Amino acid sequence: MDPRKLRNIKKAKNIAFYGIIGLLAAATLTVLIIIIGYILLNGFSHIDVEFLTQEPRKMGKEGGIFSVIIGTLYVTGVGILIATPIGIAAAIYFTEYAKEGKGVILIRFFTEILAGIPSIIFGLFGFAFFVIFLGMGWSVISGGLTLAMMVLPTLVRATEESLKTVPMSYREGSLSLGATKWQMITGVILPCCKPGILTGLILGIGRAIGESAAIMLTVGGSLRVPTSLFDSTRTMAVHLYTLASEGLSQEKTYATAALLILIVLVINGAANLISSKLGGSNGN
Amino acid sequence: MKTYEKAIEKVILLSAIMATISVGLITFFIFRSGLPVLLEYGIIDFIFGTTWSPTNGDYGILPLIAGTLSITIGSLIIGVPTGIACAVFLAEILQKKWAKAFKFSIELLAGIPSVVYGFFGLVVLIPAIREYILPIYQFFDPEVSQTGFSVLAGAVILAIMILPTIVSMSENSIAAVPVEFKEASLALGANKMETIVRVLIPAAKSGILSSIILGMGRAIGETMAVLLITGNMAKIPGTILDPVATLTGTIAMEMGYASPTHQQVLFAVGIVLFVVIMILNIIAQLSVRKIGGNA
Amino acid sequence: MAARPMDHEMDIITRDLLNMTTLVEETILNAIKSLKEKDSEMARNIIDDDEKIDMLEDEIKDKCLKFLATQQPLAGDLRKLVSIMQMIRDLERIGDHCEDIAKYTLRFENEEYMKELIDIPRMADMASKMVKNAIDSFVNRDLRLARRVWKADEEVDELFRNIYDELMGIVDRDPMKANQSVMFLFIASHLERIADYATNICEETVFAIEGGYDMEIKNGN
Amino acid sequence: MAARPMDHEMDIITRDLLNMTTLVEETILNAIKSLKEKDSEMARNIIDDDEKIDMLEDEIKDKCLKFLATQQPLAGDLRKLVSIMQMIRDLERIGDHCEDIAKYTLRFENEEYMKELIDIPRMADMASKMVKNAIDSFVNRDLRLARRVWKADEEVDELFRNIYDELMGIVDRDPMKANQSVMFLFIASHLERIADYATNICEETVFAIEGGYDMEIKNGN
Amino acid sequence: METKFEIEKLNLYYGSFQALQDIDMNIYSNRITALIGPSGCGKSTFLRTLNRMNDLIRGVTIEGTVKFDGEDIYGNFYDIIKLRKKVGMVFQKPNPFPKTIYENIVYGPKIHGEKNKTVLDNIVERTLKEVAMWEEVKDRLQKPALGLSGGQQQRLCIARCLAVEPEVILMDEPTSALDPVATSKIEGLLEELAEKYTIVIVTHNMQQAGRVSDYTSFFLNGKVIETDKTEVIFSNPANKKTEEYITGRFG
Amino acid sequence: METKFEIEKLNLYYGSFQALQDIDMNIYSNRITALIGPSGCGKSTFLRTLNRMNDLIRGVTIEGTVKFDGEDIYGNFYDIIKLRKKVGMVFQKPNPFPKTIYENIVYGPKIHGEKNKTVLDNIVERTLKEVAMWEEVKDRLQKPALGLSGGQQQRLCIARCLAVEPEVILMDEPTSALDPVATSKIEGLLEELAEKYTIVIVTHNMQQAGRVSDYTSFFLNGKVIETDKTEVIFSNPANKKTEEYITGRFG
Repeated sequence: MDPRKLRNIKKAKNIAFYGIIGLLAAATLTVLIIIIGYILLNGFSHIDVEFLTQEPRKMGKEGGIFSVIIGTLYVTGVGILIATPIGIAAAIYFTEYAKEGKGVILIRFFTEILAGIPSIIFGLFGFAFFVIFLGMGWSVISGGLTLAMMVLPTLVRATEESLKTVPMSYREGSLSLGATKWQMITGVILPCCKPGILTGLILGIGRAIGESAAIMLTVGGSLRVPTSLFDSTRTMAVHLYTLASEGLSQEKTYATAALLILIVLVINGAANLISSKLGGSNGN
Repeated sequence: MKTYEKAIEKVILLSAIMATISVGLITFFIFRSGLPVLLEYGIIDFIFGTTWSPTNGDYGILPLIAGTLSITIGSLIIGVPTGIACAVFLAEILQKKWAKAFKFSIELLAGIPSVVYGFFGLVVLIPAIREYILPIYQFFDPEVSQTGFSVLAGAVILAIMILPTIVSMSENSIAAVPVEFKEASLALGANKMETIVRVLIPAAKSGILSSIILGMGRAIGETMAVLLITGNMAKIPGTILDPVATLTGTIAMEMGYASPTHQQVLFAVGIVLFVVIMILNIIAQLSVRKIGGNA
Repeated sequence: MAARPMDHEMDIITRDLLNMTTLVEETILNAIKSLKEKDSEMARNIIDDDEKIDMLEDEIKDKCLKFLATQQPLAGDLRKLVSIMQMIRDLERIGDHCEDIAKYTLRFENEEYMKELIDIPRMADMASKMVKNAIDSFVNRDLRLARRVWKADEEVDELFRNIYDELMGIVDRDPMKANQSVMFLFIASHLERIADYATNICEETVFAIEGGYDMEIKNGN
Repeated sequence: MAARPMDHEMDIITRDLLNMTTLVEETILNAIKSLKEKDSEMARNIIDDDEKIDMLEDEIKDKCLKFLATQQPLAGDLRKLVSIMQMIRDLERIGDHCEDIAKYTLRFENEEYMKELIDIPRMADMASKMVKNAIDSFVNRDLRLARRVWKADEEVDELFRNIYDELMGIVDRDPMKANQSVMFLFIASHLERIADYATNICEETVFAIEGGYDMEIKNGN
Repeated sequence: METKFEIEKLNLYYGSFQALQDIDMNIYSNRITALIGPSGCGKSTFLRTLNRMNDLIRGVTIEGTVKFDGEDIYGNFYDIIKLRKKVGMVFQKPNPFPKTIYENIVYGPKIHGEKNKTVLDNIVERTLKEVAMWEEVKDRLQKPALGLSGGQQQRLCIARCLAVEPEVILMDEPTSALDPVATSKIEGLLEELAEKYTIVIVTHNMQQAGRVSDYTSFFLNGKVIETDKTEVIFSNPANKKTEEYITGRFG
Repeated sequence: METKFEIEKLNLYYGSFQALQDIDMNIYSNRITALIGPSGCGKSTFLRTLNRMNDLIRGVTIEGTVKFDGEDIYGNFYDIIKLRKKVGMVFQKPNPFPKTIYENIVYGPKIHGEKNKTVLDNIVERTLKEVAMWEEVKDRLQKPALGLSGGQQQRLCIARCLAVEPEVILMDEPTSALDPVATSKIEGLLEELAEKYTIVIVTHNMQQAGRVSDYTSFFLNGKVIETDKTEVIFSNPANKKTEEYITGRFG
């Protein structure tokens, strides 16, 4: 082909290529800004001390969301507390102890499957198992256990990923100095993974706070401040859904949405900061 | 020392099995609750029945399946090209520090609870569709639904929701392509575009593919957002402005007031959803393992 | 077994060694020829040409050094190279001896020889043949040939003793011929030493091939 | 500039070289002493001890080869090592010459010398000193000393010519002394050759230090 | 002897750090030039100025001239794509694309507009023969290149580079990731390639420079200390610093 | 000369693949033994049998005996932890833990129960002196080890290994990731270490084996072809295959 013609064709292709990519990227960024900006702008003006400290009245149409905040903390806390040790231990098992046999492949496979199950299924299961079968009713504990199951794969995966980034040579180095396996894990491997595990944990919390479908079916919708693990309560996400779908109060809906976004943004920001600040120190 | 180590190993093994136990329990209880009614009604009638009216004893979920499918496909059509374009833009074109900020923002999108997306769709997208898209559409088809709750709304919102998954996984896998490939291509006299299209994207294809599958899974399983914006009409959609109901949305919405039989039917819907997701997951797992194997 | 880049250079060095050997061999024969035929011009050429041998030695040595420096040969290759460096020094010394012989020739320029030269040319033939065989045995890795060189050295030594006795007899009987006799004696002793160098070269051959000075091979037959 | 593992081995080889030099130097002096004092026992010892020198050469050569094989020296290190391998061969040859001198001594065992030995011991002194200086100039990288050796060689050559003329005169005048004269002549020629070896060693010194045979240094003063 | 590259007063800065300082050097046609020196001496950086691969890095500024066949490659109107076509590069780690062997080799020609299948087939055969690999792989050209051994991968990369018919091949420690046997195969190849191509090779392995190159250039702290025939550098370098480095007395 | 390891009829299989075949070897106290051979010849595998690091890999079966100070380390009641304490290991890539320099060195002693701060301080000083690094780092013991240069990291790893007072140090290509200057520093260290320790080193770099070792063992296809004094292996090997490998005629 005539080299000059070839060059011109290439030039045209280049312009189209970069044009489209730039356009799509810009669109994505714009959507992001609009979503967050719109909700925060509309919501912030309605967030005040009263909103944060008062209990909701008239199904949330008036008053604040104090009991909802407490409920959110409760459910999320229970879920994370249950999931964390199990998740980390499971990840350690996969990376350090599991020998590549059929059983392990299966266990690992099911862990991945668990990650892909939609939240509404967890909700159905939680409803059938914890609420009905175990008779826990709509309660913090039912929701917490369901949440624990949901965030478990996230935790396992995050921990596993960061365990995997620990170079094999650290393990060899440690064992060759006469360390036992558990000494190696606690003394060398886990310290390397702190940022990774922490990031996973925070992301899990974020996911738990934002969850609504599963919570709705397992925790119920009580607007009272829960006093025990077996009380029903309501989380912010569920509250937001209820407000939005029933159109009770635009103001309260925006305020709740803004608060929810804010919390989640802070949490994710923290996770990101941790992984970028500390993640680099693993070296190699 | 030895026994101590052995004990630790056992405890850890138990934790590892927890996920498996969970999946088992989930499967068991969903099927236990939904299977009787499913068998009683007949699987074929259940899946291919075109009328969903649980209060009248009509349990045909084809409209629900059609609803889920239509918004899922719609979201992929919008989300996949955008996501890959963003990934390329981030990994190869944008300066490092800006790319980092951009990626950070994208990850923020991932963290926003789905119910917030639903709310946003409800207060911004639906009115926008009513105001701007509908008049144009009406020009061709005066009979079209006028509420704004629609396949289109669901697809757009879901596209935004799956975008972070696609962007960040694709970006990771493009960035993970060794710089040596890039250098080799440039050293052979290729320009940047040729390098991206012919070397980087093919080298990252397994990662990109699995990001798409994962995004699809998320789109199918999404509940609260679609619940708020698709209109929840159990009808097979004719146009993209028709309202639809999805499998997930139907379960979430009707569970609250369902009679015991109705509940069982919803569990049966859950079974269908569960099976579809499982199949998709398995495909994703296998494809990742197969493609990832030789890289 | 693949050809290595170093093989090419090794071949060049070997070829140079053979060229140098041919030159030295010819020089030995010519030295004696010029002596026998009282060919002063040839003798003078030999003296001039010694420079050539010296330069050849320097050249090969330089190549060897650069080979060592750049190719870093090991085991057999290394021994071969080290041997070559020793051999070329010996060949150069042989050239020096020829030069000395040529210088004697020039002294006789205006003198009649007291007798016909028979044994000395024979010795020269043998010595030059030994040098050639010694190098050939090295190049062709032929230990049998090397052993023949040792055998020949014994003959040369025998011959030298005969010449010595004969010439000293002449000196005793005829003091007038003393001067010439002493000269011939020196020439014979030079040839004897050349033959010794040839055996030294054979030792190098054994070293290069076997990696040590194996006395059994040297003394066996 | 850090000490390298190879420096240690290089030191050992240098020490061995110096030991060998001392031995050779003593052998030269002893050879002439035994000649002068007609000490047959000492002469016989020298002949026996030549084996020792040969063994020393083999030993050092072996060390050099192993050094080349394992350390793969380059540039200055390499040149030094190659030079050492050439030098020890020359030292060994010097030993051979001493052995030859000792053999002559044994022939005189039952004879009176026709004259007192003056020039030959002087020549021996000079030659042995030259050998020592040659090696010292190498070890200490002292080109000035090397130049002195070349100078001395000229003196030795002069001395040899004198001895030659003197002895040939004696042969002419007194044929009875021909036998002894020729012997002394051979001995002197051996010493002259030893001195030549010393200058060869100096050439190696220049090579090792300068990386080439720099003729200016050789000929300059 | 023809001069392929003429480098004059070349200075290169990474931001404010000067990585190359007043480099003057000639690189001769059909010769193998080796660049040696301790880590961070600038030898790789210098190599990458020859096909402007440093343009990939942000914050690099370059002064002086690098003439390729008499033309300054850092001149305003110089076509980088053309330069990179003529000046090929082989990298430290074998980096075949995750494509088939065949696709790897034809990548370059295709980019430069060659579409004719027969021509491409011929290129594949020719280049694989040049790197002495044709017999080994001719029956599996459609197999993934990543299935080859490390040494084969590197030879494939050389073939890929030859496919665009370069005049110069730059090699950045091409054997440092290979075992001795694969290394000696590549080294054996170099001598043959030098008949057609000009080769510049950066190597950590001094012995390798000795074995394969005609000229050697010793870099230290961004400067060229000495350039000479390889045999001279290794047997009798002129500069004391070169001698120190060569004999391991350095540092 | 004392024998530290006596290996008899050692066979090692990865699944059904035989990686080591009838290895018989003695490793002598206070000597440096180098293992050379082409990639995949089994030299690294063999090294790892000496401190049972192969136990990390699944599907490995081992036959024959490996006696350490006369005791079979593959015997039923042999304490691996004790073995690994006595037989230290240094790896191909420097692998200091992402801790401080100080913590890296005391890791081993702490694991084995040493808690006394003074004792630990002394260990740090002693071992850093042994690897000739004390002066370089004594003022920054609390700085992260990963901030050191590659060569320093490797020396730190040697120090870390010395801290548990081993009798043997196994080195698996300890300089292959380092530049020539750092390499020659490590090589210089080896000679001194050999006064106190028995060293076994695997190296790709034949020249390195020549420079540093007392004994060299040539491996090929899982078998030991020849073991002898290093100088003999390099100047006059007995086996034709060794000669071929040494002179680059192999393969």
